[in-house]
Amino acid sequence: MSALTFELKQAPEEPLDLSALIPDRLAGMKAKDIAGLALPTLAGTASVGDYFKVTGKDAASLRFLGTTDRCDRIGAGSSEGEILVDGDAGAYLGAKFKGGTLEVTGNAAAYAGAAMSNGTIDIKGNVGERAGGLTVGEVHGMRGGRLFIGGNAGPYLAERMRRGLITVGGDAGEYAGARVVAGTILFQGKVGRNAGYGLKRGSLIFKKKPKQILPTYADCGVIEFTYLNLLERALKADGIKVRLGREAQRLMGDMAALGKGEMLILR
Amino acid sequence: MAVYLDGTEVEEADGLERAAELLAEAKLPVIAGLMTDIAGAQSALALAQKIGGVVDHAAGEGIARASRLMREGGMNPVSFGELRNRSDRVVVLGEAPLQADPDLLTKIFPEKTLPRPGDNPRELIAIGCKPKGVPSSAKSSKVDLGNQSLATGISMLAAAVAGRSFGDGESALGKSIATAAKKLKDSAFAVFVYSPLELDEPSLHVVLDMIRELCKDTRAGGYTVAAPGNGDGVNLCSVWTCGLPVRTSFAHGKPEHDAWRYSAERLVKSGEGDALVWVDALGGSDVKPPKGVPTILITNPGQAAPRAAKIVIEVGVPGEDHDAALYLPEISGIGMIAGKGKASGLPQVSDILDAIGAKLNAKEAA
Amino acid sequence: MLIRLKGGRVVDPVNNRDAVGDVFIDNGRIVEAPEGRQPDQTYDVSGKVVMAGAVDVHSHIGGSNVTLARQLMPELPYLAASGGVAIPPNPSSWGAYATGLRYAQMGYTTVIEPAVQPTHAIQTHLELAQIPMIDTGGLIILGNDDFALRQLHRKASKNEIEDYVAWTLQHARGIGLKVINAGGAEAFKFNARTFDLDDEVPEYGTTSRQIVQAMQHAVQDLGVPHPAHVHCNNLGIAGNIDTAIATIEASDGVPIHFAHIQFYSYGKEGEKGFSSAAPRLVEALKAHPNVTVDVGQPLFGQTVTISGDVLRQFDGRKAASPGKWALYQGEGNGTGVVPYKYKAKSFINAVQWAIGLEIFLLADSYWQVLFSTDHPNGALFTRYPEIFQLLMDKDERARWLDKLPEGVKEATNLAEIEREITLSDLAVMTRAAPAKLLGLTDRGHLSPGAVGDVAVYTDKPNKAEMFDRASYVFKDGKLIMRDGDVVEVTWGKVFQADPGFDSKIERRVKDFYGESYGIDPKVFGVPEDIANTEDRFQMVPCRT
Amino acid sequence: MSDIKLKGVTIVDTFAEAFPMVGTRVIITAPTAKWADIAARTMTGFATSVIACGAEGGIERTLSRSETYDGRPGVSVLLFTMSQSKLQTQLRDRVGQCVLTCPGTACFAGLPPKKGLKLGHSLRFFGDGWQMSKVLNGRRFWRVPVMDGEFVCEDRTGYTRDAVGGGNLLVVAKSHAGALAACERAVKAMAPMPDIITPFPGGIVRSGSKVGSKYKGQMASTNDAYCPTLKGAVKSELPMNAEAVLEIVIDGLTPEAIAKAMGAGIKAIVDGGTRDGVLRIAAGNYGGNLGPHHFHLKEVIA
Repeated sequence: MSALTFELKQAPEEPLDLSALIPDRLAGMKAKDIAGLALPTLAGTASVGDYFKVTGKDAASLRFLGTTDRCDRIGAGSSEGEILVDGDAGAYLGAKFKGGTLEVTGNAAAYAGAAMSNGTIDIKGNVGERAGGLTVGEVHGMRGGRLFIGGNAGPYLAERMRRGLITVGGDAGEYAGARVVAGTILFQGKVGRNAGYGLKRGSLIFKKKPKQILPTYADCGVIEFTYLNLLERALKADGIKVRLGREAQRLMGDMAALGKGEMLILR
Repeated sequence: MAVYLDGTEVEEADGLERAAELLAEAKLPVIAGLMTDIAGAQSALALAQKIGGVVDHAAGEGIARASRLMREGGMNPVSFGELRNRSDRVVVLGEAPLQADPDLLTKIFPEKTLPRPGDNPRELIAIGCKPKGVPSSAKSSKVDLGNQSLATGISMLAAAVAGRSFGDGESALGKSIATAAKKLKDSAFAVFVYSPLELDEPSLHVVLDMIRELCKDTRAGGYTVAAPGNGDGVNLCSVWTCGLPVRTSFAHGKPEHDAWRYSAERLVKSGEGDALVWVDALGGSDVKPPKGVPTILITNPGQAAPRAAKIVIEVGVPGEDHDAALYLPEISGIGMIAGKGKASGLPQVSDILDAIGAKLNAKEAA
Repeated sequence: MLIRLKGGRVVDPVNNRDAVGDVFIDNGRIVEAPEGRQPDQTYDVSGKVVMAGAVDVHSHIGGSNVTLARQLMPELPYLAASGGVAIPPNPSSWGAYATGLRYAQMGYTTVIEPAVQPTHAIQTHLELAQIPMIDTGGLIILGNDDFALRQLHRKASKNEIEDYVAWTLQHARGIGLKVINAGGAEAFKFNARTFDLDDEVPEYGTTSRQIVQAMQHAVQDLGVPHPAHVHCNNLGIAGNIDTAIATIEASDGVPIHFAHIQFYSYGKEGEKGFSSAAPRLVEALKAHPNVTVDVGQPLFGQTVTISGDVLRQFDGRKAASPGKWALYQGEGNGTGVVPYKYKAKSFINAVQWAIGLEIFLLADSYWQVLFSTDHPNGALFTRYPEIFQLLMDKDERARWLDKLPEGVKEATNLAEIEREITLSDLAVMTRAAPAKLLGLTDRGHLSPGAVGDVAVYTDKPNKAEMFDRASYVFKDGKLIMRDGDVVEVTWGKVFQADPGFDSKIERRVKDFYGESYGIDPKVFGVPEDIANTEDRFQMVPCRT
Repeated sequence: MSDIKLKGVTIVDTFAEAFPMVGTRVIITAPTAKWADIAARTMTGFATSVIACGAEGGIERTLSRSETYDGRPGVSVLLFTMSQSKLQTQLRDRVGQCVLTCPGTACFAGLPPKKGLKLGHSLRFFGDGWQMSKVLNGRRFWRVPVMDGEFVCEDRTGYTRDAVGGGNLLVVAKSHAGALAACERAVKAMAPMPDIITPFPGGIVRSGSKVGSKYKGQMASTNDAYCPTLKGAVKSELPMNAEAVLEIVIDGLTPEAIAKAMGAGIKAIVDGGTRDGVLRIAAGNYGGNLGPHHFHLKEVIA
């Protein structure tokens, strides 16, 4: 069956809420009926057909073509199937994502993967602020799954993350990994100020040594970690090839919070 | 009063009519600034509900941080009265508290207090600020952060209070922090004084953790410097009216809060918001409305040029030109300030917003 | 306009009425059947039950305490919805507006906010003014404030204490006085973690017993209709029935009201050291007719607890669910807000649930035992109909009891109680008794001259359904709700008691606030025009 | 009865009677193959019979770097007991005392870990609060700080209730040396086979037993029917020229694995022909009344 495809007809002026267009909800529906579905905009309601040409059948495999940063909440709350976004995505991409895969060829705006709990989100480009962080009303940020960011990440990446894995191919903004409760973040590029601020548990792994390391981290020296082998192999299984090596400098912190987390600065 | 349309003075009714049209045409009107009294806030919320708009405040960023903190972890707020009468160690974090009220220290450390716990002399611990004129009723010590930011200073203090060793523990700053931490641990009632507008959000959480560490055995709490422009009053009003803080949209009927999405500044900059009502009525603020969309500016006479916005409407100053309910830091709650002169003849913010609402009603009916 | 409610079952225990008949409303008041006048409107209410609008004597509906809880837990309506009824009309909001509509939907027309902090009374009244449909009133908290404690410490005259109470009532515009863990909240400021009836407040030397008695007598001697409304020490602690009974005995025959008494009816029998002491409480009530109580019934589900008992709430933080809490440390009592989820699987919660029902069902007189959940502390007010069903349907209780943890039947007496309360009983505990206790003589019944607040329910075997949405609700003679939908939005009045005082007290209070807080008390005095409407405040006459 | 003869060796028409057991597998890795082996041997020492060892265990095989989860040399270990709770206790104690303690090792699930036995889940507490949990591709690992760095241990490992204990061969030979040589060949042939272990010393046991005893409280006693020294005195199963009998006991995760191993063992013995003086290959059973698994020798060589 061909993928159920949503091709954007014209660039929307106001943000569109595409959270209804997920495999869970569209299973068994005809393209014609889907085009008639209500599509909430920032302040009103349009129909899916107003903005998208809908073709194909297979709701377990969604495609969005030509989307822009006004296309919000793509894949939000989705729990199954695969979604491919050929274009950019707006805010709350894959927020509260519960399972399946979501891939974006372009960039995503704020709150990408926020409060996701399972599945894999793979964004080839950059993401805005608070990716993998909290959404409004949540007590925790990302709670599981994998969030792969090919490009740069905005500030407050992974704020109060509780479980799961995030990788950043490029650079990350300030307060990356702030208040993380648990989970793992791999930074391949640079990070902004106050990375790991208020970290309770969890691992921040840096390919490049951060320019600033918070004074409330305790240096534990360079050690060999079997764990790095495991991580490297797990990433490889997900198509992310990165050499982590065996040794890393370990700093424990943030002593301002619980102090049971770590920074691993790879050698 | 005067009402200006495109810089030209017009009849009040015409101005309001045009304002109503402007809002009626807008997809997502934003009612913000909201430097006004509770009556003004109530009218703003009612108008937002009517037109499906967004409410925000000029101090919305700090309010949003404090709201998120409260929602995620809670808070141990201390009233000004308790701070003034019962605290022994008062930690002022950053420069904002003393900038907001130059007499703050005099108010915190009066000659005489109500009975308070413990035997410690009262003491100011200044971190990241340079207090002047500390009253003789209090001792005073200072932590000079040097190259470190306020955020890192706060985290070092929290680490020291929790008794966890860390990298810079042995530096001069580390030792100075350790001394301050010891005083806090030996306190009977420690209070942290700070502004949510100045502290980064993660720092607010660290301060809360520190309070909770301390209050296991003794008392501790936070005193947040009131948001400027009656921000706390307006925010409280939003919370009790619709259950949610400012940065709430009524566009889809039910209130929806999103501290990022419904920031007035972001909405205007992104073009998502397409009309702005900016209320700046408490005697003029440094915070100016974000630019880029048709704006109805409600402000006091002399505060803005007639051309400062599409429509400029002059109103009285709440608590000066008329009685007003405002958030009063002294009671950490909403109080009444009586107007001084009744002769200004200027309308209140609520009058204007209600009148615009009434025009919209009339339009609907027509 | 003359309205006739025709052919309904009229349940009006004040007039010993429980029979099919008519009720007439004219010009906003109940009237006798008029002779020779055709009604302007007639509602055929045959098959339905006609009662006076309900009166709630204790429900935290507005003010800085409630709004602090809203700030901590804006998600409450969502979380509560899974365990019961979300707050209509808008499940995303627990703001003032939604509160008024839901109360009216259930046929409530008068609700008392029981915890007004004197320095934050303006906020309370601003909030109450945003609640549509119902009449309201506030109980003003005293007894942990430094002015009163100072008075007691220096053994001020009875008159001076009375003057201060009267000044506070007028200044904050309250219908009565509330005392919360007398002295305990102040002791907490000196780092006490427990406080009993005869413990002394640090620095002030006075005891909880002395504070309660002083306030109780002041209210009585001032002639305020509503007696001192007391939240005792040791709330929620196993074995605290002793505290409750000691406090009841200390009341000395003078009228007193104890709030949410369920939370004080705990024995410590049994394996788990937690058991029902409801029978002991009920016995004590029989022996002390000067005492009234409201129950504070809990229901299983998500809620948030709000209390001026900061000492207790601080301890309760450990049970916070979700795990967040707020403790406002302010003048007088301050406030503690702790989210809480009552779980049917929890032995303690199940016993609490049973104790509340036992108190209702063992009660001798519903003029003495009034309905409440201590909203939101025991359960959200939106869920009252579920409790009515439990009281009126023993099979429903049995169904629940069977689901509860082992040992609950042994630790309580509920399983042995067959009683099903009648509509008249319900009308007393939810209408007649609270109105009388508040001194609101014109409501809670359907006598000629009473206010035209009437609720009409469609009689159904499932009482939860019956009381969830009244078929008709009249407020001051106007139809405001029909089948749960708004017909007209109205704005009610606020009741206030103003017994008067010697103006010398104003000077003393002003000096105190000036010296201790650097403010003039007039900034927190509630002005008459606070709601921008005329006649917002209605005086409840005091005994002279 | 119709015994058959292969290359001069009699295959008795009988069956090995075996019992259900609960079994698990863990993978132990280390910086070198040597230390993985040391850890595995230590962990499976004193694990010949559940009668007094608590568990039966052994090394299943060694694993190359490419076969392990962390890319280090490893050893796969099987452990069997009669119940899941006993297996849990044995696993915890043996990994805790013999692997956690061994330099450089890590320990991983050898069966899908969902709802399995606690491994790191219990051992993490050794970390005294400093341990960290990591979830990778749905599997949870614990990193426990120890003096040589970190002990990495998977949260749980799977187990099977389909495991079988007590598959066996009885090798009757003219000489002790011959019996031993034949059994060694059989054990060697079984060693690379998956899913099984031979838990006794070197895979071979000399004290085959019968159920019951003349002594009160003794549950098993020597298998007098196979003791060459008692041939004339009891109802013996041995021909007069038999001088020694040795047994190979096999535990496996599945009955099929045991059958295959027995077949391979018989083949290895038979391939030696009469060189070692093997007279016959039999198997231990209790008349078929006690164990549900019956491995007929004729069938396992088919």
